[in-house]
Order: sequence, then structure tokens, then C-alpha cells
Amino acid sequence: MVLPGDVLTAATMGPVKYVVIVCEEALEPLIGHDIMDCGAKGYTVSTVRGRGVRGVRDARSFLSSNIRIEVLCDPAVAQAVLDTVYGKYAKHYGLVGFMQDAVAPDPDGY
Amino acid sequence: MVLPGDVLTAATMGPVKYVVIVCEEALEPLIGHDIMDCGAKGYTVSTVRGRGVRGVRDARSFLSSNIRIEVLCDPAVAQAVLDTVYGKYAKHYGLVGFMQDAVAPDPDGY
Amino acid sequence: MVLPGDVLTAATMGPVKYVVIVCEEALEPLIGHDIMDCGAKGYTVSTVRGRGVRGVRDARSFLSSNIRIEVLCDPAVAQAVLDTVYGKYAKHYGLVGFMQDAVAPDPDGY
Amino acid sequence: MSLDPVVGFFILGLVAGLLGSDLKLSSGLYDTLTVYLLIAIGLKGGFELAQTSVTSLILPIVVVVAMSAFTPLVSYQLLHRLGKLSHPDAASISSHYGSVSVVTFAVGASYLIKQDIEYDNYMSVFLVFLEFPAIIIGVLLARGLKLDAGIHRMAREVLTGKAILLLVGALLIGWIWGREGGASLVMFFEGLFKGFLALFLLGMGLMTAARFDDLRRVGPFLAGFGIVMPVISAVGGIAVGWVLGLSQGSTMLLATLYGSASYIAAPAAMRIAIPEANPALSMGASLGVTFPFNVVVGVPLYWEMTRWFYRVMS
Amino acid sequence: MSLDPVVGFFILGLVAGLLGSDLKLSSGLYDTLTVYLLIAIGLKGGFELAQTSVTSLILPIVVVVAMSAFTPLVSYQLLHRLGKLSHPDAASISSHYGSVSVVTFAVGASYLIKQDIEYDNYMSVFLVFLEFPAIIIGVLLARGLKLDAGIHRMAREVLTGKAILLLVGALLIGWIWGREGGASLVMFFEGLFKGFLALFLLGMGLMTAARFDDLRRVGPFLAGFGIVMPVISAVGGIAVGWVLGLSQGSTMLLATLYGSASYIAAPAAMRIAIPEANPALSMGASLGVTFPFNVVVGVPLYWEMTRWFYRVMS
Amino acid sequence: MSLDPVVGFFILGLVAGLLGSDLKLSSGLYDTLTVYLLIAIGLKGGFELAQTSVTSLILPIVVVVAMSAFTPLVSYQLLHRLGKLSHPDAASISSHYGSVSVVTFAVGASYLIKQDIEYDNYMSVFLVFLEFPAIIIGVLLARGLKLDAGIHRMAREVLTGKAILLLVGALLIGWIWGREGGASLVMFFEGLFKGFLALFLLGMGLMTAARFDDLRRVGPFLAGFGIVMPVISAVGGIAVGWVLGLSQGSTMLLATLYGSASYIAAPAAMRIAIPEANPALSMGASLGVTFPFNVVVGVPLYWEMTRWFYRVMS
Ligand SMILES: Nc1ncnc2c1ncn2[C@@H]1O[C@H](COP(=O)(O)O)[C@@H](O)[C@H]1O
Ligand SMILES: Nc1ncnc2c1ncn2[C@@H]1O[C@H](COP(=O)(O)O)[C@@H](O)[C@H]1O
Ligand SMILES: Nc1ncnc2c1ncn2[C@@H]1O[C@H](COP(=O)(O)O)[C@@H](O)[C@H]1O
Ligand code: NA
Ligand code: NA
Ligand code: NA
Repeated sequence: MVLPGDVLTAATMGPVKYVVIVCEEALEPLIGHDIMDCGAKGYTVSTVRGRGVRGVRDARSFLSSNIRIEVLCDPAVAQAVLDTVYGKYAKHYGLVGFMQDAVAPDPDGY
Repeated sequence: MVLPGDVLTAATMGPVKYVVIVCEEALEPLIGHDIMDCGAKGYTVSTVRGRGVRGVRDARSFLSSNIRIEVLCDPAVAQAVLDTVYGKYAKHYGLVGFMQDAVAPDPDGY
Repeated sequence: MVLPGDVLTAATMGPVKYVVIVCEEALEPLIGHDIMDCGAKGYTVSTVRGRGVRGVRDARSFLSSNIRIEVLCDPAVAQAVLDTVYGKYAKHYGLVGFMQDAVAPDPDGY
Repeated sequence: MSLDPVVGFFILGLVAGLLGSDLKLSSGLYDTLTVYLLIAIGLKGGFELAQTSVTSLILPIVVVVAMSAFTPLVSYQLLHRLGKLSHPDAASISSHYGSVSVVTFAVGASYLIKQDIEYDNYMSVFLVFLEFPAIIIGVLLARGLKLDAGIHRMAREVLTGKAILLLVGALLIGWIWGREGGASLVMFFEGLFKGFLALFLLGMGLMTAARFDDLRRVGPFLAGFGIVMPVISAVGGIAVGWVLGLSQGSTMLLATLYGSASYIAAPAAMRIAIPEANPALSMGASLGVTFPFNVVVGVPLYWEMTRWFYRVMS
Repeated sequence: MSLDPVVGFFILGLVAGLLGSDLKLSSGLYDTLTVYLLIAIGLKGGFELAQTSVTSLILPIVVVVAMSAFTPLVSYQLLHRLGKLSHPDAASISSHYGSVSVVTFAVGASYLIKQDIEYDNYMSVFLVFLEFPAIIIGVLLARGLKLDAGIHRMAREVLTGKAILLLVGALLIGWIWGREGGASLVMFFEGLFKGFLALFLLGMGLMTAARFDDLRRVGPFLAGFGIVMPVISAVGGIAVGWVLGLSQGSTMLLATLYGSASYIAAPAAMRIAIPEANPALSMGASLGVTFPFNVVVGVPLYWEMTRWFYRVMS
Repeated sequence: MSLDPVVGFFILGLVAGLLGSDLKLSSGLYDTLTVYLLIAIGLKGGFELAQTSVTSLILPIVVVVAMSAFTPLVSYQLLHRLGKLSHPDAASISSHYGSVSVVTFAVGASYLIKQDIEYDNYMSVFLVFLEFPAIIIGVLLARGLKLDAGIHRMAREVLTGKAILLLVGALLIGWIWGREGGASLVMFFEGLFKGFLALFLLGMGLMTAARFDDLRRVGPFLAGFGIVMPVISAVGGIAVGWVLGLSQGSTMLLATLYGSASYIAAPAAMRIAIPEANPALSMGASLGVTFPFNVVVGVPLYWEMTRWFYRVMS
């Protein structure tokens, strides 16, 4: 988090982890809670459609479309998010998740 | 793919490639097929808008808005997807694509 | 940019920077201009929702929902985009930004 | 044409989908149409309640709800025993068939209006009460009578689902204000009903076509079930309507309700309550088989069955 | 029921939101409803203008606009001095309360129609002119009288904001073509008005429920302000209406306009003009407190106040 | 005002767009309006067909379709020879101008209704048949007579495109059920037509404003073409209508159809069939020049031209 008055330059940049999860929309509130419980400070969600082993999924099915959740966080939280989400939901729900390295201004804010 | 009963922990994580393509919505069915033909197990699509050398593109133009396709797959498939898509469509359509490294649970499932 | 007649293969791939910014929709035109001013050739925007220290933000609030802007560009532009956007808006607006490495066909086109 | 023209739009959507047309309704339009239909039906029931003695409805409602348990219980046995479907799948599908489809009901009512057959507007009150019992039965079948924390969350989830909430809410508004107090809403929610229903059925046709893919996974047993079970349930509905002394039109609508399968409330609830169940099976059967069957064949069939039954019994 | 049934839909949305229902209106539907309401209100005013002597409206408009400065100026003092709110926050919130809410106006007009009370349709012309002065006052309060480049961009941003543009545009169309020339639009924009308003209020209920979280941050002072200030402003509106010799119905609508707080035009403008202000505070107060208060309590209250005032003064 | 008030909404959208307003219609609303207009127009034609002897229409349709080849063939020569446009661009733009615009047709029909001029409702049957021949001509111009696999996919793509599918589907529904059988749909699809058209034109105005940027690339030649070609085509339409013995109103509508340029069916088909063509050129001309010209100037002009022609010839 950036506080008023901070000077932001390349010097304040540092490494963070970037986690993405794609899953059914029905899981949004559940996984949202899990992510915050793992210690993340926030997350961003978009509505997407997709194709996988469970066939095509889009908003036209009444069931629910897919969502894509992305989280910037430190490595421990990133691993915890993936572990929790996979442990709880991978068995019964279509789920895709991965983690990447990223560089962000103010890395300690995440 | 994760099968019921699997225990999922950090130990099962491994490297995968992450490919993103941004293009006109009209190409969605065509590129969708190409991606599966290249050997991917699935993909995720979102509707986006954008600006590039062809000007501003959003859903208000009747023509079609842009889409963003993302694929998790192994390195060979990733390269094949980019080669195929660029080879077939880059000439006549606005197209942006790139590839990144990622780490995912159950990397062999992709 | 790919010109008609170019042969596109793995050989033409090279490194680019990938920048992502998540912010309020109200900033879309402002940040859009900033990005082009920094020297980017284009960008892609999606409408997203999110949760952070400013609470839940989605399209149902009349105020505006969040957007996610992604830019492929060279390292200098990438750093300039993050510096400009953080310098101008981080103080008063909810803002999340980061940068990653990516590999793209025709890297000099960005 | 004894069929309502809205059925034409369903077929148009189906054809467009099967031809691979780029025609699609935006997801926002689907949401809007769903909200509209639920409110319009609830409001109509409420306006009717305001003119009816409510106490006289209590007994019929109790009977109709109690007898509605028949469909999910029988379905479960058929699917699990005969169809060899897994425990969770059988439970989930039973829920879908025990619950009701608002649009099938609307098509049934349109059919009656088109034929100038009278029915009681309070039938939409039944619709409200028939939405959720089967969902609870499905959960009990799948998880047994463990009344744990989960079941409470589930019950809450179901009762605050948008289908129930809009139906009940609009019913109450219609009841409180009455047709006269709510006159300014009549043009929008009654005059335009058929137009909205036509658009909705166009979308349902597109969606059904998209479900035809799932049908292959569904297999012949489940496809057969998707046609036979509604007819069995409809017969039950006719018997119950007759016993309760309903008019022929109302009885036909009760048969339609019993014979219809849910694809809004039930799938959403099942996905959370019985995640082990495969949604492609239940949605494939309910949207891919039963909905088109009911809209095109079932509705006129249930009317003929009702007439025949009343003639025989009188 | 003296309340309009559309209020029932607001309460339904509120209840659904508080129960945590999955009911939601798509953002596309919100946009559509907003566009519809703005056009419908502007058109009605324009049709009226076509039948009125416009010159006779100039003086009332000048007075009504000039007096509307009262609300933001008093609000700012209250919030900054008494409420200890920061300079930018006080300025931003003052803007919200000085500007007007189209939907509150529509609920007020519905109330009068329901009670068969006459009012002048050119009240929607006032609505148009009351949208933006307070926004400009808010900016001046926050940034002083520096008429720099920013202020020009701001003014432009506000005047081309969708609320003003659609209201003014539809007003002009209605005025130019007149009710007769625009007869083909009447069914859509007048006949369906209540239905669209009902859907909009359903959505507003959901949104208000979502804002209840912000209320905690808002704190008791701001919550109290969100109820007291509208009533003070409404008293001012009644006085102005009486002085101008408006009919009781029109005066009540003016009171409702003065008492209502903006949540479309003002927030969008403030977010750009006074970015230091926290939007959770202004939206929490305007949507979480004042809007529900006005819709359920304020509108009938302002009518009683108006009647009482006219009785005492005559 | 002889112009229809819906034109006012087009101008409002144009002004809003040029002022850089934040007004926008959601993409879901655009889709919904498109679906609505296509169905409404198809339905009206179908209702008419049910009351007409269809065989008497075969000859006029054949003539009207055959003569419609004039526009794309002449356009291609003009664009390629005179305008020095590339082969694919000339072919693609010819397709746009040879095909028709549903909304321009609707504006033309509104104009006639406003002036109390009679026309035959089966004109919308012509509309259906005029949608696609030019698209096929465009492809043939671009790719020659190679009847390869691609051309089949193309034909299929065009014929199952949403414009054709909804027009033809609704036409069939209207024809099968007739105006009486489909009476419950009339309020929605006819009574509200003007309101939906007004919203659509508001959106078209916004979109046209957004296209003004493309106009610079379009250049003066193409801009001139976008005004001259429609008038030439309209003259052809008047001649054909007169030869076929159509009423003056119907002839004016035929002129409007010939003079209008497609921006729904053609662009979608061209993007797949002639990807080398630059869509900014075709859309810039058709939406940025021809559509506004037709809606504001062309429609009244074609009517005057028709009247003049019939007076001279009689
Ligand atoms: N290889 C993949 N790359 C990207 N997204 C995928 C991939 N596989 C599956 N998905 C997404 O995950 C959802 C569920 O996948 P599945 O369970 O395989 O059907 C799909 O609808 C896609 O949105
Ligand atoms: N440098 C870039 N970074 C991210 N997205 C881009 C970039 N350039 C173009 N795009 C996207 O690709 C689409 C087509 O680009 P263009 O062909 O350059 O107009 C644009 O509308 C954007 O969505
Ligand atoms: N750690 C995070 N990871 C991903 N997105 C975030 C994160 N924190 C905040 N966001 C996004 O940034 C927006 C503004 O954040 P905030 O200012 O913290 O409320 C949120 O609504 C989210 O969309
Ligand atoms: Na049932
Ligand atoms: Na006010
Ligand atoms: Na034409």
C-alpha cells in the first residue's frame, strides 16, 4: 500500500508472487474468503469463459460462467492460496491455478 | 488434471508455460480450434477492449470487441500455439501474443 | 508489428516486458493517455471487480468498477508506465501494478 | 395453431443453435429476462391472492407440497437402482425434477389463454411453494439426515436464492397493494409478458442446442427418463388437482408444474450442496430433454390428459 | 397503501441484499435503466415545455437555482466545523447533497400521482437545472477560486456527463417535437415508466444493502447528517415553492429535489475533481442513508410538511 | 417537424459522442436492441404475408433481388478504378453498400407513418432477401469464382448470421401464426417499436461519433462515395419500384433499402471472408458517412425524389 507523500520510483520496486485461479463462478465467495484467510491483502476477479475437460463453459449456461481470480502476494501466501484452493475444491470443481514471479512498486504492501 | 483422492501440496508443483493471445472476437472459434489442435487441454477467454495501431476497439463497434485467450500448457504446445496463430492470422488481424513461465500444481495435467 | 509476408517462427521470438495495472474505471481515459505518452504501442483493458483495503468494488456501484490494463512493451517503457501511473494516481486512488518478463514473437514491434 | 407463438421462438433458437449461428443473447439479457419473468409471475399471483380468501388456499398448498415429494423420491429410486447412477448424481437429478420450471409454467399458462380455458391465477402461489421442497429432499438423499452446519447454510442459500426471493417478494407486493394499487405496473408486467417470454424462449432454444453436446454423456437411459418421468409426475399432478377439486385449467397447470424440471434454482443449490454430482448430467437431462419436450409436446399432452381424466371421472 | 408499489421493490432489493441473496442485476441492466429514466423524465419535461410559455419559467428557474446553493454551503459548514470532516471530504459530500437524485424525484412524482395530487410537469426542467450547480460549488469549496485549466476540464466533464446530456437532450427533443409529434414514443417512455422504475428501485435496494458496510465507516455523525440535512433542505424547498406561488404538488416536488442527494452525476465528477475525498463516505451517506430515508419516509413527510405549511400560511 | 423524433435521438447520440461525454450504452443493450429490431421487422413482414397472396410476391422479389446486384457491381468499379482502392477493399466496401441497413429501413418506414403515407408491410420481406446477395457478390469479386470449401463455409456463415436468421425466423413465425394468432406479441413488438428504435439510434449516434476518427483515414474520395452512391442506388430503387407498379410509399422504401449500407451482417461476413480488407474503411464509410446522411437527409430526399418521379412519369 502506498501512503500519501511516498515518492515512488524504480528504487521502491521489488519481487512479489502473482497467483491466478480459474474456476466456476459459484466458487467466487468461497475462494474469496479463502484467499483473505491465507493472508492476502486483496484480489481481482474477472468473468471469463473457457474450455477444458468439462467442456465449454460460458455465461449462457444458467449454472454459472467461469471466473479468473488474480492475487499479488508474498511467496508464503501464494503457496498457501494454491494449496488451500486445490485442497478444498480441485476434487469436484473444474479448477486451474498457477503462480508466477512479478516485480511491483512497494512490494511490502502485499 | 487432478483426480479424486490426490493429495495436493507444494511437492506436486512444477513448471508450465503460460500463453496469452489478444485478438478480435471474430477469431474466437477459429483460434479456439487451433489451440486444441496444437495439443492444449483447455483455455480461458475473456472479453476485453484495447488500443493499438488499428485504433480503439471495444464492444460498441458492431464489428466485434477484442478477446484475450490464455492457455496453460507445456513448452512445445506453447510454441506451437504462438506459431500457428501468428502464422495464420497475424497478417490480416490485429494480434498480440506472448508466453511466460509459470509454476502450477499438477504440471503434468496440462 | 508483423508486416504482410513476414515468416513467423520461434526464431523471431524475444523478450518483452509485461505490465499490469488494476485501478478504478474512472481512470481509464487518463491512464490510457499516460501509457501511450510513455511510448507504448497499445494496451488491452478488461472490466474486473476486486477486493482490497478500500473494500469490495464491482460494477453494481454506480461509481465505477475496476479495470485491468495490460501492456506489452520494452523495459524502459514498462518502468516509465509504472512510475508515471504510481506517481500520478497512487495517492488518491486504489491502484495495483506490477511487471513481468515475457517472450513474444516479433519483440521489436512493441 | 393451438401452440402459442412463443413456442415458435423456442424452435427458432434451437435451429439457430444447431446451425451454429452467431446469434446469442448477452448474459445481461438472460439475467434481465429471468428477473422480469419471476417478478411478473409473482405479481400476478399476489394480485390474485388479494382477491381470494387466503385461508381457503392453505389446505390445497399443504396437499400440493406434500404430494410433490413423490417425484424426487421415485426419481431417485429409478435413477440409482435402474439407471445405476451414482448416489450423488441420482440425488441431484431428483432435485431438479422435483422442483419446477417457471418458464414451462408460463408456456402452459399461455397455452390455456390461447385456447380460452380458464385457470386460477393463484396457481403461481403453488409455483412458489413447489420451488424448494425437492431441493431439500435432494440434499437429504445425498447427505442423510445429518442436520449439521452445512444444512443450515444450504437452507439459507436456497431460500434466499433469486428465484424464491423474487417470486415471494413480488407475490407479497402484489398481495399488499392489490391489482388496483399496483395498476401502474400492469402494463409493464402483464402487457409485455408474452414479448419477454418470446425472447426468453429464443434464448432457451439456443441454450438447449448448446446442451445437445451433453446429451451424449447423458446416455439413453437418462434421456428416456427425461421424457417418461415428467409424464408420470404430470399424471400425479392431475390426480392431485382432481382430488382438490381444481378446475380443469388449474389441474393442467399443476400437472405442468409437477412434470417440469428446474434449471435455475436447483442447479445453483446442487452445485454447492452436492458438489460430487456432475452438473452436465442433470442440466443435460433437464434442459436438453425435458424442457423442449414439455414446451412442444408436454403442455398440449397434459391438457389432453386432464380433459380425458375429468371426462372419465365425472 | 399511500406509498407507491415501486417502494415495495426497493424494500425487496434491500431485504435480498441484507439476506445475502445471489440476486443481482447485471451492470448492463443498471446502465439501461439509468438511460431510460433520464430520457423519460427529460422527455416529459420537454412535452410540457412545448405547451407552456417558456419565458414565464425563467424567473422561477433563476430563483430555484440560486436558492439551491443553500444546501451545499450549509452542508459544508456542518460537516467541516461540527463533523470535523476533512476539507475535501466536506466539499465532496456537500456536492452530493446539493445536487439532486432523479429516482427520488420519480418516487416523489409517483407518490403524487398515486394520491391524485396535481403538479406541473415542468418540474423536470428544474431537475435538469439543479443537477450541476452544487457540483461546481463543491469544486470551488475544495480548490478555491483558482480558475485554472482543471476547472475548465471539470466544467466540461460535468456538463457532458450522461445525466445532464440525456436530460437536456430528451428535454429538447420533447420540446421540439411536442407531445403530438412524439406521440409514438409515449407508450414506451410513459406507459412503461413505472415498470422500469420498479426494476431500478429493486437494484437500488440491492446497492443500498451493499453500502451498509460503508455505513460503519461513515459513523454516527454522518448518518445523522444524512437524515437531518434533507429535511432542512426540504423546508427550504417548501419556502421557495411557496414564495414562487407553485401549487402544493409542485412545491412538494421541489422540496424532494432539494432534499435528495445525487449518486450518479456528483460521484463521477467528484472522483476526478476532488480525488482526495473518500468516495465511501459520500456514497455511504447518500446511498446508504439518505436515499432509503427519502424513498420510504421523506417523500410522504415532505408532502405533509407542504400541506401544513400552505395551511398555516394561507 | 416532418422528421421523426427518433432522428432527434440519433443527433443526441452524435453530439454526446463528439463532446466526449461518458454516455455509453452497454454492449448487452446493443445486442438486445439489435435482436428486438430484427424480430419486430421480421414479424411485421410475416403478419403481412399471412394476409397476402404469396405467389404474387415471387416476381417482384426476383426482380428486386436481381436489380440489387447493380449497387455492388457499380460500387466496385468506382472504388477500384476511380478511387484506386485495393482489390479486397473495393470488394468489401461494395458488399456493405449492396447489402441493406435494417435501421435505415425502420427510419424510412417511420417517416412514412409520420406523414400518413401508405406502404405495403411486405416491404420487410424484400429487406430479408436483400441482406445477403451483395455479400456473396463481394466475396466473388474478391476471390473469383473459385467455388472451394471456403465459399461453402462462407455461404453458411452468412445464411446463419444473426441478421438473416432472426429476420427469416420471425417472418416465418408471423406468417404461420398470423396477426391474430400472434396478437399477444403485438403490444411488445409493435407498440414499443419506436421506443426501442430511439434507444438504438441514440447508440448509433454514439457509434457514428466514434467512427469520425476513421473518417480521416477514409479520405475525401470515400466520403464522397458514401453520399453519392446511396443517391444513385436510390434512383435505381425508384425506377424498379415504378416498373413493378409499387405504391409511392413502397417505392420510397425500396429506394431507401437500395441506398442504405449494411453495418451488421456485411462487416461480420467480410471480416472472415476477405480478411485482407481494412474494416476501418468500410465501417468508416458506412457508419460514419452513409448512415447519418440517410437518416437525416436521405430519407426525406428519397421521398421527394419518388414523388417527383411518379409525377413526371404519370
Ligand atoms: N490448459 C488450460 N489453460 C487455460 N485455462 C484452462 C485450461 N484448462 C482448463 N482451463 C479453464 O478451466 C476451466 C475448467 O476446466 P476443466 O475442469 O478442465 O473443464 C475451463 O472452463 C477453462 O476456463
Ligand atoms: N502493446 C500492447 N500491449 C497490450 N495489448 C496490445 C498492445 N498492442 C495492441 N494490443 C491489443 O491488440 C489489439 C490489436 O492491436 P492492433 O492490431 O495494434 O490495433 C488492440 O486492440 C489491443 O487490445
Ligand atoms: N493483493 C492484490 N492482488 C490483486 N489485486 C488486488 C490486490 N489488492 C488490491 N487489488 C485490486 O486493486 C483494487 C483496489 O485496491 P484497494 O485500493 O486496496 O482497495 C481492488 O479492488 C482489487 O481489484
Ligand atoms: Na417437477
Ligand atoms: Na439536494
Ligand atoms: Na444498399
